[in-house]
Amino acid sequence: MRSLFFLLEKESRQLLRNKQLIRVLIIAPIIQLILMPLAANYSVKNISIAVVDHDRSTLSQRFISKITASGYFKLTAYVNTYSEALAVLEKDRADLAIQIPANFEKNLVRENVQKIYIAINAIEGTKANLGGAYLGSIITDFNSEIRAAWPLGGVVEPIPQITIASSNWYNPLMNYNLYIVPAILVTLVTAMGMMQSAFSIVREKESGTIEQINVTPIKKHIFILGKLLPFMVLALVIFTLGLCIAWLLYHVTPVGSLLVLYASLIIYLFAVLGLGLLISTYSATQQQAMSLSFFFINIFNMMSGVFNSVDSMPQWAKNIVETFPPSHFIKIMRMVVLKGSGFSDISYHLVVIVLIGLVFNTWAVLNYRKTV
Amino acid sequence: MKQLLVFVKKEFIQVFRDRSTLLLLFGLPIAQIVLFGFALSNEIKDSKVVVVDYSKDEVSSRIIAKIGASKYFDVERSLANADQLEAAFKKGIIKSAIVFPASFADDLLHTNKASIQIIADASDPNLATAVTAYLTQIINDYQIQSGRAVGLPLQIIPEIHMLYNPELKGAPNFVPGVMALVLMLVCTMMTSVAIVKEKELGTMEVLLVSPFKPLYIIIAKLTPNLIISIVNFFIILLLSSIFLDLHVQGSLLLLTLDSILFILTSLSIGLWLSIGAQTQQAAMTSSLMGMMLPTLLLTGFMFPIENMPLPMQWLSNLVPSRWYFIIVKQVMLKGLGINYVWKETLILLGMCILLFTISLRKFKIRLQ
Amino acid sequence: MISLSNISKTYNKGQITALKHISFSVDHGELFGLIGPDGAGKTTLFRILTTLLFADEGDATVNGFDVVHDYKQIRNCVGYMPGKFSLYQDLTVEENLNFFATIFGTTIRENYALVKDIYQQIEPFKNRMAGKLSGGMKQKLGLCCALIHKPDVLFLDEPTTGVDVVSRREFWEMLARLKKQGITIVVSTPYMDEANRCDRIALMQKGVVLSIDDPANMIKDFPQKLYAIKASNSFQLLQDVRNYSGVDSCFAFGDALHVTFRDSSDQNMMAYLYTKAYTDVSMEIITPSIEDCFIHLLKD
Amino acid sequence: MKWMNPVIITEKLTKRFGDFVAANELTFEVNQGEIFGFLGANGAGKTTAMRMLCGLLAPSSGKATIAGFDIYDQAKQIKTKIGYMSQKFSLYDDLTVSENIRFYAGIYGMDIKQIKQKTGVLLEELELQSEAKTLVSALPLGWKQKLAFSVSIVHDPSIVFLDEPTGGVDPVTRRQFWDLIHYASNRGVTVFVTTHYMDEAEYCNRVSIMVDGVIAALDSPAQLKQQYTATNMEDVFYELARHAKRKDD
Repeated sequence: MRSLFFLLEKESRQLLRNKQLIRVLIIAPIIQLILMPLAANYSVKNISIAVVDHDRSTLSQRFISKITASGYFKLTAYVNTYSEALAVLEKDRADLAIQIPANFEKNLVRENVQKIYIAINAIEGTKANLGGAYLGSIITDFNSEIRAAWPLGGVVEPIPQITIASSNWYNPLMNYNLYIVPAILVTLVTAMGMMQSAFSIVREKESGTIEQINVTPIKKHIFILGKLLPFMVLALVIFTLGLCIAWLLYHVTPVGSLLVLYASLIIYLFAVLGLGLLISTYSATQQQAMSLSFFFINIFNMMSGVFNSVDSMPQWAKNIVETFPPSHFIKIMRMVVLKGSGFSDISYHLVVIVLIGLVFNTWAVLNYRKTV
Repeated sequence: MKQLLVFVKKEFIQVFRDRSTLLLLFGLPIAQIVLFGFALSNEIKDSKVVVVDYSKDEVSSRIIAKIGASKYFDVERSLANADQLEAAFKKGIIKSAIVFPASFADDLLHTNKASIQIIADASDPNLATAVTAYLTQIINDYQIQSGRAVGLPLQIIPEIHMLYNPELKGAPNFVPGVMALVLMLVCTMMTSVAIVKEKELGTMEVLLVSPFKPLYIIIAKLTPNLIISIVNFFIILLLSSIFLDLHVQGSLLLLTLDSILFILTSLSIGLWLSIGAQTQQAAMTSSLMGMMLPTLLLTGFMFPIENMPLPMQWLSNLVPSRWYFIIVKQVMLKGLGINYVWKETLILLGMCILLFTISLRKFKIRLQ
Repeated sequence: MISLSNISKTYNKGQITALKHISFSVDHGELFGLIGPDGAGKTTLFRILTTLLFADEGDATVNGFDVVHDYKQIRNCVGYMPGKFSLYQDLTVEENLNFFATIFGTTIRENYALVKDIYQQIEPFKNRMAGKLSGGMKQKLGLCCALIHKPDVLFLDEPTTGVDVVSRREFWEMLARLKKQGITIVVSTPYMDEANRCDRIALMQKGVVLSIDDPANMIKDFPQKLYAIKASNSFQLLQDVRNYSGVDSCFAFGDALHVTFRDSSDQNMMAYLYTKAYTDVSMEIITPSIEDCFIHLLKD
Repeated sequence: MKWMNPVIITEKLTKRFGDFVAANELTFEVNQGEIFGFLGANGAGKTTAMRMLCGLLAPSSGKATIAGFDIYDQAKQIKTKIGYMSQKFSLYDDLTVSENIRFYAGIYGMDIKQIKQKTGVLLEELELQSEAKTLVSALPLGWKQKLAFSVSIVHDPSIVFLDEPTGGVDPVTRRQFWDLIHYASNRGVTVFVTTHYMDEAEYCNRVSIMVDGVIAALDSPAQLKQQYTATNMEDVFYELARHAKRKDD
């Protein structure tokens, strides 16, 4: 155990002495944490619309202003023909086009039924779908309004009406930052921890000092542990720093207990750093280590539910994602930070992370032994 | 000229002998296409919803059945009591809940007005918005249908056409983004590393001392990456055509030419990065950190640029992939011609010429 | 062929001095050696002459061309093998040679005669990756690559470092043959025993040229009488000789000690050693080697 | 004689890489306190042999004991008994002189008090007291090599393996380095050293010369010179190695 102490002392000294690296490791996450939430705002609003109003009646005017007043839509083009509207859509100057037919008001009164044509640029599927749903709700609302206001001749039978009261728990103001900031923090800690631990052994291989270590009686797992712990501490520091920024800049404060958060973080880091070390034992050069870890970080970022929902994936993809430590930890983060979930709520995810971590680390130790 | 060919051949041999580079070069684009095409979407599907039905009447059960039948929702289970909701949400499995009050049936029968409560887990605001919107839509549909059954007057019926992507798949939006991301990263990183590697090996010294023109060194270093990137581009097109049913709608020639322009721009950035870097590690880190993030954030394929604060929107104008992304969307997905993308093409051309000239001028014919 | 006047170079904004006021010249067809340990400034000097670095001050010409202004002409007529030159590890021997031949605008066949002796030795491994060659082989391949375009001047930075005695000898024999073909060669080495193979040498240490001359003259100029003292227990002998008050310098050289004395205290040395109970001790005057000269110059 | 106690004993020690026999049936003994020169041409199998003896590489066949421990199943015990200084630097450039000493002493199991005392002694021997807090990267090459040697014997091993310890070092420092080796040998440390400087071979008590994977000669320098009627070791080496078939490994 004493040799572990000296290993740790050496690793921390080397780490702390590399001022440039420390600076990058601290400043880069801060910048990213400041910039990412600004850009990564995926809330669907500001859907731009083009309107073709063939009717030009008071009713059609009221309809259009009802739409723009909703807050979701902004009118960017008011054109005369449907084909002009389509051209606007093609140029990406509008996301959807609404065509109000001629004699809209007259037909509605005469026939009691009138259609409105809506064309949506569906390249961004979600935006299109939500835009359609919003528009649908607005039209239903508008419909009830005119029905209530209209002097209805003869029809006295009351219409049953169901009103919907919706409430948003855990994030009533629908603040997107509350959702994205914890996940970004996870990706930053992951990328940093994995890359640095992937470099650690390779660097000793390249400088030749690994031979010196191999002729000493030091045990393999102690050596690996000595490499792992300093990065764990560093990751903890960065994480804490990130939490402070999240609190100061985005007013994201964990609802749940910090104890749960940090305990999970340590377990998570154990798994991620293990993967880094595994990459390290398979690489002969820093370039290889970099390529491999970049490959994994990239896949992790895409699939772990940072920006895209894991729930919407097909089953096979869900099965793959189940083996990614970051996806579990992102869930834990969001649960603890936003909902105040406790150990019992997150126990499943913790167990999975521990299992994955054990696999990675055992593999790394075994493989390190083999390559010597 | 023969010198140049031999140099280019050597670069190819080296690329194909390094497995980890190959993985990054070809594995990443393929993995990305597969992921984006098949795995990733923001579409809500089978979202777990919990029902608390205090009323248990005919209308409530009909609404519940309608919700369960929709592709968006899975009615997970019914809770007898709303107090249990909190615990269920905390486990993170259910995303929304519908509460029918005990008086629901009575109110509807006697006052013709009743209220339903929808509770959404807004820790994911987008999901919450979407879930609420879809639930509302289903309930509204139910009302319209029952209204039509009784001959409701003054009905406005929206008729919605989804253009370009009628099945609302995620792929059409992601493929152009992936193309921009992959081409950008591969080009910049591979180029910056390739040049710095020669510096580290000491071979750059010999190349510089040789009568071989520095311009040729640059061209020789860029050519393999250019060709590999073009191959990558076609692989992505092929994959998305075969697996994602996403075909090039517009002119393939125009798309290819614009892609080559974008690749050249990215290569120039790589060249530029390699000039400052002394070690491969520095070159890789700067191309990853410096390129990855802006490309991901400011291209517009993951996050809509119009939602960003103004300074970020201005900044996004400087990112080449932003313009390329627009071009691909217009030409590949909408099938538009040059008259719709000439502006973007010109911007890319300008960036390319500027960056290449800068790197060419800065490329050192000496060691310091 | 090559001339330097007052060349100085510092790194890190003057913090580290690499070269201090170096001036010398090398004649056409000469085999010139830069002899000195790591850190003497040999590599920096090579880089200035091969137009890769600018000197802070001073002028230099190679083949009549200025190293700053006429760098293109110089690059056309020199061959260079850097110290840490490691070829392309992931290319085979043949691919490496072919590549460098083409880069220099020639083919292996065209100048095969020049590299034939060397290339024949590595030819059996021509399909092996350069990264898998041993030190001696790498050096030979490196030399082939530097020679393939038949340069007027050849710069070799520590070509024999880490190479065994046999390969080193072969290497120097090759250089001698190249010299006969009229190629001017500047070579650096940390091995002092290789100095004798050069026409003229410059002894360097910490950026300063200690002495420039042909090896024989340098030895002739050794100012003191040099003695070799031998005994079977040489380590004990070293201690005892060093303790003798009249000794000016004493260093182990192979199986003997090389000793110089102050004044004429050499007279009493043998008597002193007998008192130390050496039975097989011998002492004789010898001709110094370049290494003796170098040690002597370092002392001043 | 101080050499009657063999600390390295090998018998038909062999290493194969596929069809290639890198080291073929090496049989020799090295005695305690001896300075043993291990010479050979590039590619003769020196490095392979040395790696086997240090426990870095498992032999294919044959027997060997190092400091009384079996090379196959007592590798751990062997590692506490040997020191090693490799051709590439074994010191950490980004640690100071005393931090390097502290680290290596520490992982060999010394306690803080011992380390402090040992560091003091070492720095004094090397006359590096004023440089204790200097980063190793800032030291001149010669000093680094001397420090690396001292660090490799900081835990008082019975054998120290030196792989080309003096490459590129100036002649005066090279001799100071050999002084250190002699001191260590006088204290009873066995020194197993490879070098390309043939004058250094003369400083060894005995020298072995490997050619094509086998030991072609093994004796004291004086005997070898006599046997090959050569005036110096360089000629002996040349005579033995120039007909080597294996110019490469």
